[in-house]
Amino acid sequence: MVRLKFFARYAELVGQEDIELTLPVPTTVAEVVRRVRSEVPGATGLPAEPLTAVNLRHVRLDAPVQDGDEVAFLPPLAGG
Amino acid sequence: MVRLKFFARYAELVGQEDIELTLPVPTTVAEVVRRVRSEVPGATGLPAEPLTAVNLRHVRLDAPVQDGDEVAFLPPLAGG
Amino acid sequence: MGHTTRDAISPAALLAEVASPGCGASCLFLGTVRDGPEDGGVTGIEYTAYAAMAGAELDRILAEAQRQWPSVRVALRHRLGLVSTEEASIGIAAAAPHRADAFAACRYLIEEVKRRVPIWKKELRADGSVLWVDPQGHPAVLGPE
Amino acid sequence: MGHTTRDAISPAALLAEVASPGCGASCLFLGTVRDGPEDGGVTGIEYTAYAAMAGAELDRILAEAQRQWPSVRVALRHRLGLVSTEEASIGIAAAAPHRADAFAACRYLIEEVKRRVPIWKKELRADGSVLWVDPQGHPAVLGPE
Repeated sequence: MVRLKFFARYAELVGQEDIELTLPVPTTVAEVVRRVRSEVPGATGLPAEPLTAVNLRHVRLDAPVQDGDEVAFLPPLAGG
Repeated sequence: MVRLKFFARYAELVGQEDIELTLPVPTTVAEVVRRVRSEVPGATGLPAEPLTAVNLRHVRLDAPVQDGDEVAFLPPLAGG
Repeated sequence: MGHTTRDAISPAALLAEVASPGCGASCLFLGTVRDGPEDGGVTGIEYTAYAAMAGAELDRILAEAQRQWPSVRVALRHRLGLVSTEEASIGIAAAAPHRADAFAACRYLIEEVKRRVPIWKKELRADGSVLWVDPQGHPAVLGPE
Repeated sequence: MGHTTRDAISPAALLAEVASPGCGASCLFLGTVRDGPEDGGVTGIEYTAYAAMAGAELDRILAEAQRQWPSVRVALRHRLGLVSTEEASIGIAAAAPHRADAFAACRYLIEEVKRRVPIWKKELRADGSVLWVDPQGHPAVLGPE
């Protein structure tokens, strides 16, 4: 199980901020993204290669994902 | 006649801030400096090539000096 | 200490935080909500964050600046929630013995904040419309530090 | 408007002078009187100026910045007279639509002030000694602009 988080425009697309997804672990961020886009209602509108974070750190799409990890989908950042 | 101005450490060396110097004009800043260092009491302590200004603008030593100009001897600047 | 706040940012407080007898130079940056002729009547911006990660990333960015410029003292606040036009959304202060380091650290901090901190903004316009802002115009791709 | 003053410099007042709805970035520089471990017990600095030229040179420097960055709004104050440790001797604010210009203009102004404005300083030390400060260690040679 991984914990998914969606923010800002992505949260609006998906209709919620927190989802739990069950999938074989360990896996990769890319695989999580693929599963989310095909299975989560509204998530087809997410980019195929979104900005992501695992456990509060920016990661690339080939980063590993373990059981219990928090995987966040981040729209283009606009802080400052 | 040119009007000389001395500031900060140079004013202390020369013992005054304002002096009028009579010399043939037009001349150059270099010539004014030479005359000042040889004729004004205390001015031998001034550098041979001090920072100078004519009529409120920085100039090089070869800059011209006309009758009535204000020639200033500027110690190393320390503003800011 | 939290680096995000829902209160107005005080330049004087940020400058006081970094002031020190050994620091002869302070540089302050303020990012303010703009409504210029090309901005289309912006009345305010609503800032939202991935709060836990924003805090962690800001801590990392400040620690990096401290490592890169050991003599520099830094302070930073980022507003969340509604920020009206002309109010500051971010304030960054850096003080150093010499000015080159104060400028460099301050600039580093704002660039890294914009590049890495998970904060988003919605522009509220005078005509009632609301728009998520994408500064790059496309999704940025960031790797690990 | 005079750019030199015998009163305390207010960062808030400088920032307010340059603020504008079209400017999303403000950069403030403060130069403060330092008394660090290597400064030998400085209690204050007495600033003196070639007042007429300092005013003219500051006007020229500000006009140059305005020409180089037309969208930037700038404000500057330099203290004269006695300035105590940790007080600001100079404050410079620059606001611009975008931050690169605000930083660049602010940095330009402080560099040109240090290089060109006829102001001098005497360090007053805790042991009662007084010292003219020569930042370069030798007379600078400056040409016309």
